[in-house]
Amino acid sequence: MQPTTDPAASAVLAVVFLPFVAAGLVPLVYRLVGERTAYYAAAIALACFGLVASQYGTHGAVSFPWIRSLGVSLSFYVDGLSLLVGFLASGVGVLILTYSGGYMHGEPSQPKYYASLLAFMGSMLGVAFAADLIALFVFWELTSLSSFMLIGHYQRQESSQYAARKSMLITVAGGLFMLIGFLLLHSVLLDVTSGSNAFSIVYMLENPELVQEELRSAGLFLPVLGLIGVGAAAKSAQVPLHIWLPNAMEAPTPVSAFLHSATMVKAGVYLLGRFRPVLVSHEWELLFAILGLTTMTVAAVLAVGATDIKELLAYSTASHLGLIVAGFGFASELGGETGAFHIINHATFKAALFLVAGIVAHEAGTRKIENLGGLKEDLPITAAITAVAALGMAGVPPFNGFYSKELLFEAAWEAAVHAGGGLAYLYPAVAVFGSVFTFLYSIRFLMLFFGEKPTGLHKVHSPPKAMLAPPLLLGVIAGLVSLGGILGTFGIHFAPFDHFVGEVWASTLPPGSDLHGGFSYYFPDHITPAVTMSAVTLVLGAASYPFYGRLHEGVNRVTDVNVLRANWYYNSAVFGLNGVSDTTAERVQNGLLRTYATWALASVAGLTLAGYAATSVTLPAFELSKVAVTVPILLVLLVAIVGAVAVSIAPSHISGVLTLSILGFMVAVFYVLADAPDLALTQLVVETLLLVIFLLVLDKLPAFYGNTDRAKMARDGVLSAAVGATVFVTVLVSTAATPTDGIASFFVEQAVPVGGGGNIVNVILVDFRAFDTLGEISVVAMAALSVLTLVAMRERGETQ
Amino acid sequence: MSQQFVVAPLLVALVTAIATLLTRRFGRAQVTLSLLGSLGYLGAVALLVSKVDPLGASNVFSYQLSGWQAPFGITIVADSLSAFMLAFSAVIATAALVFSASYVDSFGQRVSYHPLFHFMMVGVTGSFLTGDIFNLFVWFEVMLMSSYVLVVFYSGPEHTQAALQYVVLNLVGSAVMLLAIGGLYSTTGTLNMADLARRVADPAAFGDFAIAPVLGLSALLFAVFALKAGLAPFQFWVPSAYRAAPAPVSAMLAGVVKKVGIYAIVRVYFTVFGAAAISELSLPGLSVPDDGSALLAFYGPVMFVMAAASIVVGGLGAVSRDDIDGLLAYSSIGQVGFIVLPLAIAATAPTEEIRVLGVAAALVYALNHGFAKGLLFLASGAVYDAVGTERFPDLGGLTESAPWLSAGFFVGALALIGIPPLSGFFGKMLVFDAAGSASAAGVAGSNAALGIALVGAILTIAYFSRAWNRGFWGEPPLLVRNADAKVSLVAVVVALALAIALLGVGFDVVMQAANAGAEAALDRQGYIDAVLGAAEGGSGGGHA
Amino acid sequence: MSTVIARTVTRTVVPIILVTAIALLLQGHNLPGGGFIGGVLTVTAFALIYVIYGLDYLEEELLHQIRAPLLDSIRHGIVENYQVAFGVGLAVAVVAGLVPLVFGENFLYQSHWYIKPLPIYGKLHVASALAFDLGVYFVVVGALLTILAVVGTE
Amino acid sequence: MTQFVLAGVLGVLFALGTFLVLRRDIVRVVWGVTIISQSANVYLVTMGGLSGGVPILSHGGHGGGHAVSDPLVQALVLTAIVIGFGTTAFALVLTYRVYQEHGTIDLLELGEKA
Repeated sequence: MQPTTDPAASAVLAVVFLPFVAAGLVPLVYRLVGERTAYYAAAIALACFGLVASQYGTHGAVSFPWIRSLGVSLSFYVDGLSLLVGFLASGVGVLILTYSGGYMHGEPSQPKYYASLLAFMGSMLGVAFAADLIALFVFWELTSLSSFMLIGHYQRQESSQYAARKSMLITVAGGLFMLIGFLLLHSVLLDVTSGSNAFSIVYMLENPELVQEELRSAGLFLPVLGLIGVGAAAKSAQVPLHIWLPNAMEAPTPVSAFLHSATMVKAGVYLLGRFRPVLVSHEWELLFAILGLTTMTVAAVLAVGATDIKELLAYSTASHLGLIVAGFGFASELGGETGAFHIINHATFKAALFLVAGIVAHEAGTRKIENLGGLKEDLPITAAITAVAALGMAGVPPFNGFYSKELLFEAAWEAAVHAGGGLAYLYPAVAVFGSVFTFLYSIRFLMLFFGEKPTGLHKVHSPPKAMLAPPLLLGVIAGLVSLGGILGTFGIHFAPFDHFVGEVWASTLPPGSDLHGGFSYYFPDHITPAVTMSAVTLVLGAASYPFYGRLHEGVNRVTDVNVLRANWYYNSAVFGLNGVSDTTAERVQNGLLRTYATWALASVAGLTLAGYAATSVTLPAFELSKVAVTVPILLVLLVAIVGAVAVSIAPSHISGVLTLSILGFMVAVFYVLADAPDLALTQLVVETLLLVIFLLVLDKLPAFYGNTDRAKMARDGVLSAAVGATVFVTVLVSTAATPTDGIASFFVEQAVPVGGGGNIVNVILVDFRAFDTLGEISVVAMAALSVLTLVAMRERGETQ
Repeated sequence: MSQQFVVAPLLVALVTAIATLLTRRFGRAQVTLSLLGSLGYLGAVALLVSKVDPLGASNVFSYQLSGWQAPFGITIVADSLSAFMLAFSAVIATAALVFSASYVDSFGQRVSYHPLFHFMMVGVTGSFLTGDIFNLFVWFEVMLMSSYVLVVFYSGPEHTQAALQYVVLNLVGSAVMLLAIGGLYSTTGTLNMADLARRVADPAAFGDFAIAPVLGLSALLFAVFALKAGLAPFQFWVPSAYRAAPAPVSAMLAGVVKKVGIYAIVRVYFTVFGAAAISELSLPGLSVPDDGSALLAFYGPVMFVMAAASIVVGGLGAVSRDDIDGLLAYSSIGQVGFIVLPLAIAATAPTEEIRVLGVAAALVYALNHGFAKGLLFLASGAVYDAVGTERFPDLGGLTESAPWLSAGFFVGALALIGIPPLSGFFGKMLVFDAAGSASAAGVAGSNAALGIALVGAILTIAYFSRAWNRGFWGEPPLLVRNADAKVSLVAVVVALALAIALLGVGFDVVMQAANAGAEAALDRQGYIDAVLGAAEGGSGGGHA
Repeated sequence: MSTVIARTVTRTVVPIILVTAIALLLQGHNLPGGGFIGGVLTVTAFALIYVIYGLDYLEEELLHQIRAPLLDSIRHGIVENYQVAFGVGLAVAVVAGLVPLVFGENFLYQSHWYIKPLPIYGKLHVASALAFDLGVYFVVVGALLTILAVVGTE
Repeated sequence: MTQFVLAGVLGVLFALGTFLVLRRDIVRVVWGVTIISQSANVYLVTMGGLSGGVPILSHGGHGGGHAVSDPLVQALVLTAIVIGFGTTAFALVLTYRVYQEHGTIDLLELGEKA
């Protein structure tokens, strides 16, 4: 490794934030230049590309403080992997935005479109360079968000809404899993790093063994691995979370090419590449090799079943992401190499193919595979691009995809051998099986340009230059990479390219790994297991292509079975949720005060009694009490109870109110006996006034006697008894306590000399605790206001 | 001894309430006074915050009303916890009031809207500041009484019915609260919260009163606070009341008034009862720590169950609601669960760090929910004002006819979902972090907490994305196409959206404040010293 | 309802009640009573007039003033006066609490003085708390009369 | 033993109040609430001790001359009574308004309408 320089802080900061600032300015720019905003946006992307390029050759971290109190910083890390994703995001961005200038001509809501695309680009660049777990998550979620906006671009269409919501549910929820993983990682590191580096990815990359050890000793290695895996799988459309990706094709085609093939979906595999040096292990291999190979195969099979060219490409994308995940999954150095190289190859051929699909859809007016064919006559350049890209996708030698697939086969074989054979041979077997289907759908896509033109298809116009140049450039790059392999066989290497891929590869390896002298690739010149596997793939693929139609049918027959479709589960869950929601709302909030009061009172009683039980409260001895109830008091209280019982069984409203006031007056008498003359007076007048108001109101109400349901009465009786018991215990335990230094004696001592009044209660009310009284009169005033409002707003009620 | 700033927010609100009450005949003047009062309130709170939390320090100020020394007179206490709650409440209240001035019809404003609104703020402020348990009851009542009337404000069928349920449940709650206060007074001999904290921590020094009943009595009180916070199974009043109240009032109820219940839980259980000298505690299936937090160990599972139930009921209930207000109301139930969940973790936390983290997480979440839900209710009001309905079946395509309003709603929804870098993300992150830290420390139930939080978060995505699709995307019906959103209303919504974004980007300040608040909530001795120590030093004794 | 006897009794009783109410208000600091009780009792007197004579009589004959009601749904303008009463009452209570701030004391601080010598009375004990209590009195009178009037009118 | 009687009385009052709160008739629900809050007041007063004297002192200024009942709880209860009065009055008028708006005071019917 050559000595490297530190990255320039200002350049890194600019590359991440320039797109956001530019996005904010889009409405203004759009007002000025209209649809040419596309080229403004492309220029921004180009500037970002230049900034990223300026950091080529640097390595290291720059950091800006952000939330010090949480130890979160806005730090960025530049290495091969981050530069790769940075180049992809900005470079593909330039092409896509240019292409949009042609594609989006006359489309609605363009400012929102370009602002979202730029914001997305900024987020993606942020993901690429972030070196702080939280900062990474911030940008991660922002990519999901901009994806939501862009998928829902045609917002009036229900299919767009469905797709946008689906992608949001899956990717944002997946992100939350990842966040939990990050936070667990953080809480483990908090002890080791004394806090300062607990969110730092750089620290983890520098101390991978320590991190793994700490995680394992906390028993959190597997949870963290799994949680981060869920986040990556959701974003990179791994089975069974892949289902949002085909629907995401509701977005305008440039968006599909940019977000849903070249960049955003790479965030997941980027994450794996980023954490690979830290977490790679036996469990890692098991998890991600299986996940990746499964996705690769399942998605390739589904692509064969596709009827729409964008759908085909979407499944293909998921499949290739699976390939990359599987590559990163294999613990050997080869695994990292596979992933690193295939990210590049996939980005070139898949972005090119999406743009081709856009051209086809735009110019031919349909995306149905069965309605397309023989396009090469009208679109010769496009056909040439497709040939290079599709053959690369198929893994046909000597096109670029072939070389990275060779690496996968090698890694799979090696892993199988390393694991001692047996079931592990499923790795190479499944890899070959999946590749056969990859070959099939790739060729099918290519065949759109060959053969007979279907009758329904009219003359297809050539696309505008702005739409043709970007895929052409991508095709040329793919071609150059392919050429590099052939030349490599003769010992001629594109040194800077190889060096760069080597840097990316190195980023995915733990420190001290063997790079076998750096990255280089060439056309195989002798038979190896991998070459054999490639040959088998090609032969099987070519042999079964004639039966493509039947395979297509077969796949669709299988996916018609609900329980085999991940989508079916998603739809059932989401629509089922509405039903559950209705039930919840109706059952829980049933509108009956009785239900509400029952729950609330039962909870009060239960909670309180549980509290007493938990502390094993003992009821006081029979004779011990600070409360002495005299006989007159007892009599008064008994009359009060009689009154209360009479209220409860009162046959009419009037009799109830009258007995209620018996209770009230008994309480007043009780206050007299309890030496509380002020209370007695107050209670007396209040009771009188309440009686008047009661009578006035009752005068207007109908006589209503709720018919009595015995079962309900019994239930209410039980609850009432429980509440009564709670109060009973409360009274008993609180009469037993005998605190000293109670604050009451102070008032008795101070009332006359300092308070200046003999009526201690009144002195408390207007002096010691006048603040309470202030609140009290506020309530009284509001009670009056409330009555006014209730009556005055009556007629106005309808206006709102 | 001029620490009048402690009582200033309350006085400003009170004077404004009375001034708007007396100027009902003069519509313009009343509204002007009301808005000025609200600005004054904001200023008073800012002053208080600047004194309590100057850069790099946090102070506790106590103020003796009527000049009587603690624990005899009523104390009000301003510490970082109160300051935190007051600060965000003041902002939301101001926004809601400015919104009201052009939302509520002028007749309604004249009848009683402004005095009631300010009395509600008096109640809220009093509750946040008071250091006396009975005084807390009084301010609760002031707050409740005004909220009763504001819920029933439009006085139609649904309003009266919603208010009836709200009133009856809370009247029972008030009686239960009195019962609890009576019991606590009888048991401990005091009403002052600092004195209470001192006594329950060391009953031997105060006549060796029986400490055991304190747990049960505090449980009575807890139910009342849970009722105010709308925590399951006390959430029943929430949906209909939030639907019935005028939009800015719903914004206040969800954004501020609910938080009073949360504040009371934090203050009373962590500050006052946290160190109750309960030694013998038997909890079936749970271990009880012997570090003097046995009482909290009881509330850990209690809060967890309530929070989990709230998250599930609120989240599930919100998904298929047919109107924005209904969705927001159910969402509030779920979100309160998210606020209490970290409190449950804090109650059972094995270390002081996790305890602080848990309380701070609850505070941050409370702040975020206040802003986001306040914004959303105001946005719902603005939609209603512009379109004449807030029912999804009659809506659609709002982004086309009301782009700014829609953007505001979007930001609020994203904040509740927890999309960074909005303030809501940090709330959610801290909840996860608290549960994750507890999980790493091996606390029982913390994995369940993580799971519940995750389920709740996914439900939040589910209901907001559905609402967005139904209300804001799609084919706009005629009503929506003709919609004309009032600039004054949309401006408030957008301003709150900006605030949410700013709070997220500049989260460091919020986090420091929340940490200070959490530490203040757990610094029992500091609280006791500030109230009782200060009183001995000076204020009340030499009276008259 | 309004028989001659009732009217006669009312004429006699109402002044007595009012005097008692005011006595209760003033002596509240030392003997049972105070703003609240005084207020409620005052309301009782008004309620009596209202029950026996009706609200119109109270409005037109006794107070000689007819105010146009602010709210068209509230029939009697006198309710306006009640509302002013409780608003003013609150203001009085708060101002009584605020005055000590001028003297550097805390909100709601109360003091009391002996004013002497006074003819006949000797010395008079005046507590500032009376001002606060007066506020309470007005709030209670205003608020309760409002409630009664509104409910009664319905 | 007297405290058991007291506890029993208060328990029964609360139970009866609870029972009424669960009824279908709004008026009865309001009665229930009234009973519950009055019982809470009675409880508070008894917690102040029942065997003191009237907490009114002669104006000579001797403080601890005779034992008095806890004046604090009396002040608290006075506040509580007044607040309770305000809220009950509101609840009653609300009941009336509910009847006006819905034409019924049957909570079951009300709930089914919603």
